Amino acid sequence: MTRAYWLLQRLTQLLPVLLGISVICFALLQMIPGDPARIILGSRASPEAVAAMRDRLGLDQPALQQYLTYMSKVIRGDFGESISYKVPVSKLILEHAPVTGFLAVYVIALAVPIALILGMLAARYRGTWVDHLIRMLSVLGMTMPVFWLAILMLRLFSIDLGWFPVSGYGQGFLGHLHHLFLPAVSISIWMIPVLVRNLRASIVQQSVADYVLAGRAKGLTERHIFTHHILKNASLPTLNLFGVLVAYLIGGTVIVELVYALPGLGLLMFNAILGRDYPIIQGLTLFYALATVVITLVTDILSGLIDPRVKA
Amino acid sequence: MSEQVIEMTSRPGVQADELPLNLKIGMAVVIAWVLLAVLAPWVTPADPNALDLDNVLQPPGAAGLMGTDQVGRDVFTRVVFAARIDLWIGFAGVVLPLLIGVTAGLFSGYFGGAADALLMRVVDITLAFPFFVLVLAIVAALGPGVGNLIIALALVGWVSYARLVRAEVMVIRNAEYIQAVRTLGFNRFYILFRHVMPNAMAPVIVYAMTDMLLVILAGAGLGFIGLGVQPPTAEWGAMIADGQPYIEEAWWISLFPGLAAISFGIGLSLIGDGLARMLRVSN
Amino acid sequence: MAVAIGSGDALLRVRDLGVAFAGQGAPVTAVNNASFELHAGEVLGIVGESGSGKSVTLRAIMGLLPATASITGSVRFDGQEILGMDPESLRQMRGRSLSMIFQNPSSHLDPLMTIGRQVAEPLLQHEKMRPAKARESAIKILGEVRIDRPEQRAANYPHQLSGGMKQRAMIASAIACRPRLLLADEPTTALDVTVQAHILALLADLNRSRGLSMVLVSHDLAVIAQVCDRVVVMKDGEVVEQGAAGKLVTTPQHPYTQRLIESQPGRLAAVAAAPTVAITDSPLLEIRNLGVQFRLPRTGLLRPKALLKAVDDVSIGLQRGETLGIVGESGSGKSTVARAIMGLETPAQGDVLLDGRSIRAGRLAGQPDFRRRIQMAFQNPFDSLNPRFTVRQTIVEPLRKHRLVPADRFDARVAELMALVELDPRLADRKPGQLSGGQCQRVGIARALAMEPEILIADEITSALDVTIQAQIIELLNRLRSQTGLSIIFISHDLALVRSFCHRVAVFEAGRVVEAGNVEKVLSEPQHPYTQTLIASVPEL
Amino acid sequence: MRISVMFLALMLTSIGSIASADESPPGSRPDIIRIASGSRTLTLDPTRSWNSGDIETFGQLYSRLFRRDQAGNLQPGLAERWEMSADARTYTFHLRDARFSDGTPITADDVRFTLLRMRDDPEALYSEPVSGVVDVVAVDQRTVRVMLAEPNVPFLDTLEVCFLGITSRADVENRGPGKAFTEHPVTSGPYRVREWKPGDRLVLEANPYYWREGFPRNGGAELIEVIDANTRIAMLLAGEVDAIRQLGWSRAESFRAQGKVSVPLEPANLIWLILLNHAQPPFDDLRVRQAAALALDRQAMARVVLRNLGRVANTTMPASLDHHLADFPGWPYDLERARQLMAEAGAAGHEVVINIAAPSPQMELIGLILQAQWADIGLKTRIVKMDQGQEVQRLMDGDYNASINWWYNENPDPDLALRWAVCGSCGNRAYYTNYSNKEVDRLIAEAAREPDPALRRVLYQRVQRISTEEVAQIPLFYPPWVNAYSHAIEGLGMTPALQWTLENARHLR
Repeated sequence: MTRAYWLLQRLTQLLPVLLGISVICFALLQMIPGDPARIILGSRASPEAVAAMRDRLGLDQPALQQYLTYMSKVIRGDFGESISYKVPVSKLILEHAPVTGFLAVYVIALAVPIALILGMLAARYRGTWVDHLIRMLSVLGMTMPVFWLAILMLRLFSIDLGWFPVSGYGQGFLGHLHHLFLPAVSISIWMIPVLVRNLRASIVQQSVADYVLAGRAKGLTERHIFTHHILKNASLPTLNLFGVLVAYLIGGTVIVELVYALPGLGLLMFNAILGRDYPIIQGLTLFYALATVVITLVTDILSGLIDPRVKA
Repeated sequence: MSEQVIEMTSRPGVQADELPLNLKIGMAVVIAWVLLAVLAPWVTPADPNALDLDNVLQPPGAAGLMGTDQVGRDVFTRVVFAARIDLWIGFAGVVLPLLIGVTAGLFSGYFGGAADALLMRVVDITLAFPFFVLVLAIVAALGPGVGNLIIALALVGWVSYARLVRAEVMVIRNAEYIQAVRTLGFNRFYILFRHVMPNAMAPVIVYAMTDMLLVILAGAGLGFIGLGVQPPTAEWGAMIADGQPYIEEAWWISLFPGLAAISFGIGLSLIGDGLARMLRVSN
Repeated sequence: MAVAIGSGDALLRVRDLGVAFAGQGAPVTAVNNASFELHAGEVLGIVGESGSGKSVTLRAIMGLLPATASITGSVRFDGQEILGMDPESLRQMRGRSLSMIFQNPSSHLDPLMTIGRQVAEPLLQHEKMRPAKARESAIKILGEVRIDRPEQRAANYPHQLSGGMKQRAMIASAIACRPRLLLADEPTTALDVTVQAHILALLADLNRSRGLSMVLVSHDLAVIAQVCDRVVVMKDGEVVEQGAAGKLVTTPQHPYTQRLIESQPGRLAAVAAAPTVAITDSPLLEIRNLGVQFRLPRTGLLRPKALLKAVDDVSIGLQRGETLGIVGESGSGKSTVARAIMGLETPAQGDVLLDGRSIRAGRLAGQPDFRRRIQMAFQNPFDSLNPRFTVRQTIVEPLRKHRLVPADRFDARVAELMALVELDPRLADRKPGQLSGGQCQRVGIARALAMEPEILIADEITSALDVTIQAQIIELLNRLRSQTGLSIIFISHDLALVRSFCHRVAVFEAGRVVEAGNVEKVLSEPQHPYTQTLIASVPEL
Repeated sequence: MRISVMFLALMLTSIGSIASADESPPGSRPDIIRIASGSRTLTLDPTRSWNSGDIETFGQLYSRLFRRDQAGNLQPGLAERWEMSADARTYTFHLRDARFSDGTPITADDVRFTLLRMRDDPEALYSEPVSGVVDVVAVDQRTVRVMLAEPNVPFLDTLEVCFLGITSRADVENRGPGKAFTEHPVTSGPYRVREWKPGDRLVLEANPYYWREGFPRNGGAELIEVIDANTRIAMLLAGEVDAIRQLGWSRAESFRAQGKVSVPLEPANLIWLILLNHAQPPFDDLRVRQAAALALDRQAMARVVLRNLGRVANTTMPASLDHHLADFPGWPYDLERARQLMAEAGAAGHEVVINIAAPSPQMELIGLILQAQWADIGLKTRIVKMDQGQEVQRLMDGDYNASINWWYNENPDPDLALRWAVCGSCGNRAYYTNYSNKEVDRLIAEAAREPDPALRRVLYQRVQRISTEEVAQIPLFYPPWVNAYSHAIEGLGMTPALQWTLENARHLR
């Protein structure tokens, strides 16, 4: 009952957030200068063509009415049609989402094990050269602009060594792994340090916890204490951070997608913003928001599974 | 009165005489950049925006410490002058959201109630937007430029501070020393700003260092996709982007601003680390 | 001081134990030349105040000190030298031959692991039991430490258990492998007095039924005296006296032991010096039918938010010049009453009258006069002071904000107040982090006195302090009330302390006053069963 | 530990994927031509877009009545033969036996449908050039007659423009324009759509019903959108694509020198220029416009920005168009005269805002040089970079002082070009500059009706001379297309009208 209720509560909190997002997004778009009809038709279009398009898109209706029309469609699962491509937005999102999704999962698969190992090493050998080395690398990794790194890696691994493809998404699972390797590494290099620092700090914090002393007093081996007690407790804050990072990742791949020519959501959004393709921006924003909320929810449920105190 | 032997305890507190090493190094790097930025006109040999079309793409050496760019401007001069802009973006892009966020978080956390619930929804909503996408959208809406970039960063960034401060305040407001000053009959706002706020700031300051790095990287990222500062302003990200078409023949145009950004970022990271250690905050 | 140790069949023999911690400067000596021994089946008590080295001694015996500690001397367990033993052999001894329990069961149990597993852990580790069997044994042991419904409890997590239960679970985990020696570090300090009585009884029982030898460390001489056969008194890292429990309490040799005994709350002669108070019909402060409720979070969609009646229909009066004791265990509502008087909680019902006039609770801030007349001192000496303020800033603040004295008199007034609470004036520019607990508590009192109140509410102000310092604070309050005629509401869980310091007492249980009246009368002839249990639970010297 | 096992598995699969990918590196299948371009394909409906990415695409999908050969001469396309009436107002076209990609015949009715749709659909962008069409009659299956309101000499050139590719009436009417142009449109050109992933790529396959025997010489093509120029180059160098658009002027020289890829500089109907707003001070004053033109050292600009890949522009019209006024000197770099004119106009100290569409490194460079050189004559400038959407909006609203821009023409005839660039009464206020000269407008109209090429030449050259002297815009230079091609293909190039010669391309064995 309590867990179900807790879940229900979280889900009901979701609705106003999504509604708020749609309102803010809509308002923001109203404020952006630039008439989508003109931008899409280009500078050579006649005023008549622009007017015809505005009329077709309903851009001359009052903002509130536009919003209501839009939302009533959204509720029926219709995110409208892209102004420039004249293709359903949902189709575009579904086409682009797998790339970003695969990339996000790839980054997680690369970053989490490495971050775990480095975080544990740094905490275990705190104050030694191992710790200092990991720390220096972390600082460097966090500081390196993603696009800068991406360009360097492209030159080295794709052109000079020819190990990895420059661009695209590839065919099949292995193809995806191969094509997305460099993009995933570019993001991981930034993400691993964030996780390592957090994990190291929580392990250090947990390893002086009272229950560790109690475990030693019981004669448990250090290894057992570390794996069964410290790591589990230390994983909680890192898990929460991880949720935030994954949410960030979904929207934070714009530059990487740009540099590696990946047809993902970031690129779709980038083009839509520059091209004033309102339906895409709105649809994607709702999609992003939904993804963020779902990820947060999953993180919460996961920490609930680890930590019995969460939903008491 | 034997108990009046002074016991040094291990409670949190700033001990000025034992600054962590990484903090010292970080401060040195950041202060060096601040000095360079302030003294830019006196430490650089040229006008950062002066074109010399007869001396374009000259390699480092005779034509200048870091060579010249595609319109003959001195790269070293521009790297130094760019520090002014990047440091300003980092500073204002953190201070503005910090001020908004801290104020919102203080009131929301301390007074609670409907305003708090509303604020938290606003925070949820803002956080549901991807950071970079939102900044990108706002900059696209307002037009590129340092001022608009800072506005965009403030509009997006304040929520992190609000959440952080709110969480701290919710703990602090139940601390006995807050109860104690309440029983002394002080004005609520006085208590909030004199007692609650100073004690809630440690994690904020530590986060601000990380945030400054994030802000500078975001600014550089926008510069990279061409929506950063207005030309001819020198800015590291924009300089890196400007140098891209010339990477084969004039690597120095992009490399030096890149190194500058990285060195400043390292300085910030080290300060963040050091402060976290000194203030005993886990970031 | 070298103590001659006789017979050779001691289970534990500690000789010339020295522990020093390396720091930035010179190493800090925590234990110096400590020698004592424990025979099989015996319960040895180590008593001392904070910083006396008693806990460090225990950890040295267990080999649990950090690497920064340098240890000298000898610790022999069952004839085997423990100091310098290789870590792996020592680990195998821990939990199996000698075991340890700690002060705070909440933090010493892993919050993410069930009780059953934590009890089973040593069995799995040392006896290589199969998990199912270990679980079974764990449930049995939980039963042995008198946890009811052990099968269900084994599946619970620590946060689902009460403090006493958690301590029992920790004991169960420590004795799972049937060790011969149990080291108990302040095992009851964090617990309510009735729960403490049960735990002490359990330990005594284990000693008897299993022949489990014990070293019990406590700051509370009464607890030690109740359970232990022999007592070691430590101060500043040294053993100052040791001997049979009865003899040591009755005829202490060392001045420190004598002072420790004099400082026991039951022996404080404060009340003797207190002015007598006439009970009148018009008390200075009157609490009428006070009720405070807390809303609990909703637990189900259709369930209403439950209300917790923290204070339920409480009526008491405080006479001018009187010291009213409020006793009760944690959660009894005694602090909530104080907070409601101060306007920190909004009462759901009832009223508080000062001089017959109603203080509309929660609006005290708007009535500076009332505000000044009632002041409060808090439990936690460090937490009740703003860590960023110096002593001077803390005391000046109310003076300045309420314009109690002209600005040019601030320094003088601070000096006066510091002198009043017996604080060294040189401490004025220190921050709480640089003060001891007792000093912080004095600053807190000085801050309250700066308002020149008629009533001081002291909420557990000594419970975090050592007994000798507690005695000093009580002495201070005693002097203040006789000098200034201060009326005091003295909230405490310590019956003996209340008895020695208060005129009247109100006993709280679950938000209600179950019994009230003259302190001697209530405590010597308790009428209510709860009061009786409470009194029976207090260990006596 | 489980985690390390997972990690190991991941490493192994990545190594495996490298190995497996080596067996068939992308781009090695010989019959698919891959092109990376920074321009986007927004729509497959040829009436709906003027965007350069779409222009690159339309020509591959839809055949017109005429086509151009390698030399740029007009050749019969879907129209095998044609006749013009004596009054030059009626054209009769005889269609060849050709089929759409769905196998249905291309009929006179489809031609009629295509032309009238362009003329009448309110959202059709290219309606102005066909606005003179009075009626189109399908005489029979293979004969179509077009009636014009008045003689229009460049009409045949107009019919060759990619926007007037013939589309299937049956299909568009059956499925509706929404579906017909997004899901596998029925095409009449060398290719049909295998898959369109908006925002990513357009995958084309050879149209088996294409009327040109033996074309396309390849099995299909992929037009891939890659915004970042560095990535495009990396893809070409790594062999992932066969050709890239927009190598970037700065890189042409070094890539030509390296020789790893071929970088032919292909002529383009292209001009880079500065638009000045004639409706606002200070550029409402001819003397200021002249001073602004005289103050520019366009040789230096062409050297630094264009890296001397093209010539400095001497008139307001692209040099590759017919009747370009080649011997006209254009505006020299003459600071003295410029200063004098500024003094006469009393315009010194005026602040001028230069609008730039981002991201464009070249425009930024031009802006910087403009700023420096205009400063020499006392024009204070502020560069305002904005995203393309806003830039277009400001331009169309006339809310600007100066804007760095470029345009290109779809065919070599000057008619459309000059209507676009300098005609004040042709709908776009002379490229939104508000330049208006009645005589220029009259000359343009007259030239369109003039059948004698020599006389037309005179008229057009007069237009160029007047508009350049009055500084309708400040022409900067005539750049070529700077594309890069792999040595592994032949036959691929770009026409001056921004059309890939994709049907000729094939991989070398």
